[in-house]
Amino acid sequence: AKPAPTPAPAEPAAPAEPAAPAAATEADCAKPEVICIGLVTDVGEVDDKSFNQASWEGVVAGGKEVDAIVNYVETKDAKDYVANMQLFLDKGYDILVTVGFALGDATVEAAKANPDVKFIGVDQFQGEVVPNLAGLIFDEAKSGFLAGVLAGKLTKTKVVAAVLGTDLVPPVVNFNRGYVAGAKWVDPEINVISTYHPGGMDVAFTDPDWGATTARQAIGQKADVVFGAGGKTGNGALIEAASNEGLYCIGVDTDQWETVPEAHKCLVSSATKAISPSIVDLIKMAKDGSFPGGNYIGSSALAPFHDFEAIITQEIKDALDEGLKAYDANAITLPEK
Amino acid sequence: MEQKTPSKNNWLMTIWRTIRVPLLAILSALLVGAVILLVSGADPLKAYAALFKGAFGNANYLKRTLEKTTPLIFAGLSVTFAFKAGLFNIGAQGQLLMGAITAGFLGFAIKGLPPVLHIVLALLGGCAAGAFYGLIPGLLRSYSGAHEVITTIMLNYIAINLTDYLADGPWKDRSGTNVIARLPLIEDSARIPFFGPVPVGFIIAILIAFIIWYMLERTNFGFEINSVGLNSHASRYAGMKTKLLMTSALVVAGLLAGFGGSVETLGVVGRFQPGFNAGLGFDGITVALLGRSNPFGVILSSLLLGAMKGGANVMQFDAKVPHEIIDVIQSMMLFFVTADLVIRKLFRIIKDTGGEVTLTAGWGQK
Amino acid sequence: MTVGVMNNGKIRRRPAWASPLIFGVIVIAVAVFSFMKNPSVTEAVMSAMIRFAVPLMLGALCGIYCERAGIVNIGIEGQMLLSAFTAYMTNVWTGNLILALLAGALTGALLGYFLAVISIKLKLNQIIGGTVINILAIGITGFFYQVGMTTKGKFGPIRLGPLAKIPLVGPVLFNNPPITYIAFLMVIISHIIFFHTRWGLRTRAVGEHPRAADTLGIDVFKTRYLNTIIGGALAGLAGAFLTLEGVGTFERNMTNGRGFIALAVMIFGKWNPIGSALAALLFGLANALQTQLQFMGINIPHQFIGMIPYALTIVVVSGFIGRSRPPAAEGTPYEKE
Amino acid sequence: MKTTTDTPVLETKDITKTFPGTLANSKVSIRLEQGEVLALLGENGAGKTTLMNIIYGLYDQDSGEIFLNGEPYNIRNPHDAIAAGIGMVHQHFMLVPVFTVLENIMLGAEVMKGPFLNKTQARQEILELSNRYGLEVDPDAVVEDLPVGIQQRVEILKALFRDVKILILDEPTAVLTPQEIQELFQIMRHLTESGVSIVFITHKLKEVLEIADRIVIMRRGEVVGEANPRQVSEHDLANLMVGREVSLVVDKSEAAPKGVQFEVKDLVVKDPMKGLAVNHVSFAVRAGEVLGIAGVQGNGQTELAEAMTGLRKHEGGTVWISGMETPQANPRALVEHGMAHIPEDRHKHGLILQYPLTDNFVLCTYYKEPYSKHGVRNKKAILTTAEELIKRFDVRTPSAFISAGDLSGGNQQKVIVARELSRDVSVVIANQPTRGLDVGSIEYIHKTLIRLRDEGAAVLVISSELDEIMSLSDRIAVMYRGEIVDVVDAKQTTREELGLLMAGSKS
Ligand SMILES: Nc1ncnc2c1ncn2[C@@H]1O[C@H](COP(=O)(O)OP(=O)(O)OP(=O)(O)O)[C@@H](O)[C@H]1O
Ligand SMILES: Nc1ncnc2c1ncn2[C@@H]1O[C@H](COP(=O)(O)OP(=O)(O)OP(=O)(O)O)[C@@H](O)[C@H]1O
Ligand SMILES: [Mg+2]
Ligand SMILES: [Mg+2]
Repeated sequence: AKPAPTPAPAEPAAPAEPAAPAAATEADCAKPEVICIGLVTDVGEVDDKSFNQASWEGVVAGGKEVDAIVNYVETKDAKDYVANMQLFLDKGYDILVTVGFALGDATVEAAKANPDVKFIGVDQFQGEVVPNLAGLIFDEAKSGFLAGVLAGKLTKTKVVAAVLGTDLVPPVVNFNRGYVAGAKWVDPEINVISTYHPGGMDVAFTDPDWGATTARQAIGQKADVVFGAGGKTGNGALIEAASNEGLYCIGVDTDQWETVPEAHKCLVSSATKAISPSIVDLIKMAKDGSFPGGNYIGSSALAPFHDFEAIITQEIKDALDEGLKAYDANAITLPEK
Repeated sequence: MEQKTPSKNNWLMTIWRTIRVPLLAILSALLVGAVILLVSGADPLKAYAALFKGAFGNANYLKRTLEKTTPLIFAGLSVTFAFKAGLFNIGAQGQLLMGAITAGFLGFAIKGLPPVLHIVLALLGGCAAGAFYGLIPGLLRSYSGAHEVITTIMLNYIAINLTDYLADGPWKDRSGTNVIARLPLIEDSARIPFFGPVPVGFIIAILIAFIIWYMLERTNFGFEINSVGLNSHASRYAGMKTKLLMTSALVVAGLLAGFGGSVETLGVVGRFQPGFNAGLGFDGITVALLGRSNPFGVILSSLLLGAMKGGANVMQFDAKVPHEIIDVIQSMMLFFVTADLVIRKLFRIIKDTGGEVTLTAGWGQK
Repeated sequence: MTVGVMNNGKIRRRPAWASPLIFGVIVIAVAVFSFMKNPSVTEAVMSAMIRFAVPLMLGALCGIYCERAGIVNIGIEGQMLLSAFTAYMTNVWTGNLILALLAGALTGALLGYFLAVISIKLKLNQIIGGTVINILAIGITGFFYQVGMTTKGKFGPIRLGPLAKIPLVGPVLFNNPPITYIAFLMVIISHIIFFHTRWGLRTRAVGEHPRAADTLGIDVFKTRYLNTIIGGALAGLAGAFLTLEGVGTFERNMTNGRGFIALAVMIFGKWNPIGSALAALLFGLANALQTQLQFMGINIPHQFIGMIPYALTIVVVSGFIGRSRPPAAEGTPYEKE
Repeated sequence: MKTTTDTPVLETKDITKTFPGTLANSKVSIRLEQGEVLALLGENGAGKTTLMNIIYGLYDQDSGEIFLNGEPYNIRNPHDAIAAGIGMVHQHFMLVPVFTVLENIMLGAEVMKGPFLNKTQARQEILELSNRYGLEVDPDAVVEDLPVGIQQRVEILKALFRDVKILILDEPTAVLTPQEIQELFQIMRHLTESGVSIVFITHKLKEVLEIADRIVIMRRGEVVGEANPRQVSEHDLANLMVGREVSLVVDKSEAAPKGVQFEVKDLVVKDPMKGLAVNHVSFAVRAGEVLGIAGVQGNGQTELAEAMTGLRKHEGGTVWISGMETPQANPRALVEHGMAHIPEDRHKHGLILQYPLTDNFVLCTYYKEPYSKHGVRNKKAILTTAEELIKRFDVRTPSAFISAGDLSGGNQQKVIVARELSRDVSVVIANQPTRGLDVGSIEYIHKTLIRLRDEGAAVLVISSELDEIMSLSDRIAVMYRGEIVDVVDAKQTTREELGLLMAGSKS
């Protein structure tokens, strides 16, 4: 049911393609000429249509570029982060990607203990520079802001909604702060109604029914753009919006046109952070020796408009450009939460 | 209630008699798992070898297995103790969280204590928090009649919210490097150490299991708890304070779960972090049932579950088997271990006389 | 023959649905009031209440069928999850929503049969039986679920002609997708079955005092089997609701504890269909309200708002409904010598 | 009323049934003729109920056959039995406590109107039945709210509601008043006249002689004899049953009462359904005397007993033991004050059925030395006591580790009596102490109560059994509608006087 942990084409969740480069196997990872890249997920599955999956896709694509053997371990219990990294380290892997802020401490420690191995920590802000550890972080508020501007431009009712995962982790909060700021930047009169999932970490991202019902509740009070930002919970909100006529919805993290086809009817764009491409870049840098320690800021932007290209008028595009300029010029103040 | 078998012949034989059915059950569950693995195209032998290696293969693996076993024992004991009083404690999860966060708070907030004292203090705090969290449904059950199944489920959700709030609010780690909701690391003086590869927390858990067994089997308090669980009217007739007993059963249950949470924080995680204790309370129910509401049974079943949890990632890594299969095997184990009848039929073992176990029948006592 | 007997023992008993009904009346009063002030918000909250309530209602009904016949079912969660999965898969393969609905109900029924065999034939502990179902469902769905499958759609609302035009009530009650109607219908039908038909009388007798029922020639085993299977089918509908009506797609673990809440709802409603339906609605309302409070930007940590439904339930259960008494023979296998 | 035909309506041949550790029926053969009342006598645990349960399809026999009207008939379950026209009133009520009388009666024989229950018509039919037989009940009362006597009526109505050809009555009279018993006999005669055959089980020999056409006696699972009620005496029957000489009268010396040892002052118990269940009751029992409380079931005896023994809160009044006021609703304190209590409902209050006998024997004293020390139980001491009590009170059990629930009802009662009366007690409250017991056991319990009296205890016996009250008591208080209407001297009163008092007509 999972993408095979061997080199695979960069399509999402495609089945295994056993052709390993140069007939090298995992047993050869300890050899210097064989590059092996391992990925440790945060609690959850590698095909979660969210950051675990995006990271894995980056690893697969990057592995292809540098001719590497790739493999993953899914974390089932948050207490296994270290143990799961150790699985790769014992085998002599060269590059380790760990996904999620929660793995931050464990990754720093492992990086310090294994200076020869390159570590990429997705969503992990680095307080100090460890040369062989790149913390891949994003300015979520930026793409959130653009999503807000887009929503503000599209809304006719002056009510836009956000259905969010938990506020226990910063990325989700930052997306929302940007979103609120963006909509208000277009028109301060716009009412942004946003909700975080009330459950804990273990359910906040995996509750599509809550997401759908909450989106519906927002739509019922005239919201006509729904920003779904919270893993599968957010996806539920997108799909709910898609089942109504004349509504727009905005996805998150990756271009959700690819991951949530059920939402095509409303999905104008997604507030993305470029996890996969950044990982590919970092992998390439690791290979050619230019690996950057410390924080590495990946790009965050709006995804393509796909079928909605026609609706996005030049005026809206101009507004997006202008907003981006204002944002980059630090002219935008973000709300607290 | 333990059943007496007067004949004290060969104790080896006796041990074999008691464990052969569970052993065969585990075997059957593994067989079913093997079939599923085969069907899905994986090599069951390789998978199981990896599972075993991941659970016991080296000191590190063993250590992790024991770490995973420890909270299960506590949660299992918690559920068991309430069962004995005829109460179904679905609230172990919440009690565990309350214990974990309290111990985590005491672990970082108090500075400069000598190690043993700090550990004891943090443990006591965690136990008290868990006990308090058991007291609420206990009092509600005894004095307002609110059913403990509802109140403990609700209290679980409240505990999640409350600990999330604390971890993201007043008690959040505000150091520059931290961005997420969690408490600061506990002081070194509050860390529960290891005894070789064996976590001291595990040793404590075994000790507590023994104490609970002794309490239930040998003390008046245990007798009263059992009596209330079986017939509260007769217990009242016999002069027992049934409401107080039901309340204290949930308090003890809460204390045990809180203890488990504290040991987890102080011995394994090192801080309180939302999501790190997910599902332990429900595993406690599984463990209690699998261990047939007997404290020693709870130890064994926790070890079994702990080993499966411990070995799962190696199995996934080495044998390329999705770890969901572990859930399937686990449920089959639960099924076969309790389905004596099936096993006995399958392997043609005649029923031992006696040895009937009392588990809870329904939503606690009527 | 009545010498000296003081009373033939008639005491006023409050019906099981009485206290939830009081709440119902209060809720309606508040709803009407707020409707006059803010129609669209009130409508949205009420609709969300119903949506939250439907799976709980069906799950609780499942519990009632099983437990009224003397079988404890804590496997509702697992029944819902697996049924949600099969309903979804059927929808993916056939694109036929009706077939998918049937597949969901059938899966639930099969798991009900499984629970019945465990508890009636094998005489195992029923709580274990339920736990087996719960874990098994997580394992199987996780194992077989594949990302990337899409469905052609989900059930949309059916307007019930002129009824749907009544202000507030119309859009909330008479403009819903089919499973919602089925749920409400099943509540009423079940109430009639339990309290006005032969089958119901016998079922209740079997759950209270199987030996007494047996002495009157009632087939205890058959009664238990059938009720557990019917209950399972209802849990299956609850699961199908999630994938065919609520969200439209499947995610691992998407039940997120709704099966357990359904149990609480069942106990709250004192094992009575109408009482439980009202309890489910109360629960749904609390959920919708906590979302609404966040929408309104109430400035308190949302965790406290998130606690509201649960705290409210505790208050209600301990203060108002008093002791709920389960069917006396529940959980104990029936044995003939 | 025997109308002899060649073939008996019911016949069992060599029925054998064993339970783990017990041979409950051993090659039992009985015959039941058309229209007769066959009485089945036997001490507790003799196997009467087991045999009836086999006939009714509740148990499967290990071997042996059943014939109906001469034809072998395979009864696999009660459904078959009902189909064959067999009805049974069970020793332990087979009523659904939370159902109404109406629901209980129609269950399994529902009156329908289309797919729905027709409660109106069923109510009509039940009212007709109850008028015809004088079995007055409120069809809409919930059974668990009813006193046991009325529950028994419901059981009988249940049987009458389905037309039966063979009626099994397993100890139906244990909870009935003398008047109710007479009315039951009336019904039985009525039924036999219309051709119904009845198996009647009881421990009361008077009743057997009065109603039976034939008597079959069982002992330890076997049929040991048959008797003609017109040719035997109570005494003969008792001896046949128990297999030894039993004395049916309590032989007791003159009471030598001393000071007041137990006193109830102005006790008031409210009941949500009855109002004042106990209405300002006061009385005193002296050391060395037996005070009997007579009364028809349901006149507040249960509430009085529960309040006196701490099982229930009372709304007013006080209870004194040896001149000391006792605290409310605190059974433990009463035990400490020297009270022994034989409760009315042995399954609810008296025993923890899942516990072995050992634990049941120390249920009220487990916390005392030598059974426990510093809160730790001493299982050896408990076992020693249990084995001693089993011997002393002749409890029929294979071992002290058997669960109480596996004993026959009579033996369960003995366990309670042994536990309560083996303590050092100054006050004994015995509520229906011999209900359902065989004559041998009754003799033993009566003797023990008198012995305790003679040793200086204040003994209070509550019983709806007039014979028991009259033969045990030194003084008799009669309860009616929550009040004590009179206290009479046992030696001077008559059954008739008591009967009138119990019926509420003050002399
Ligand atoms: N279900 C059972 N399991 C085990 N033993 C049983 C069971 N039912 C009856 N017995 C045993 O079988 C024997 C006969 O019991 P039975 O109930 O038939 O006696 P009885 O003649 O009806 O006695 P009583 O006068 O007390 O009602 C007793 O020793 C009893 O303990
Ligand atoms: N399945 C069982 N397992 C163990 N003991 C049982 C079982 N069924 C009944 N008993 C016990 O065996 C005894 C005989 O049961 P039964 O139903 O025949 O009652 P009885 O003997 O007629 O009633 P009484 O209590 O007056 O003797 C009872 O005391 C009952 O508690
Ligand atoms: Mg009997
Ligand atoms: Mg008996």
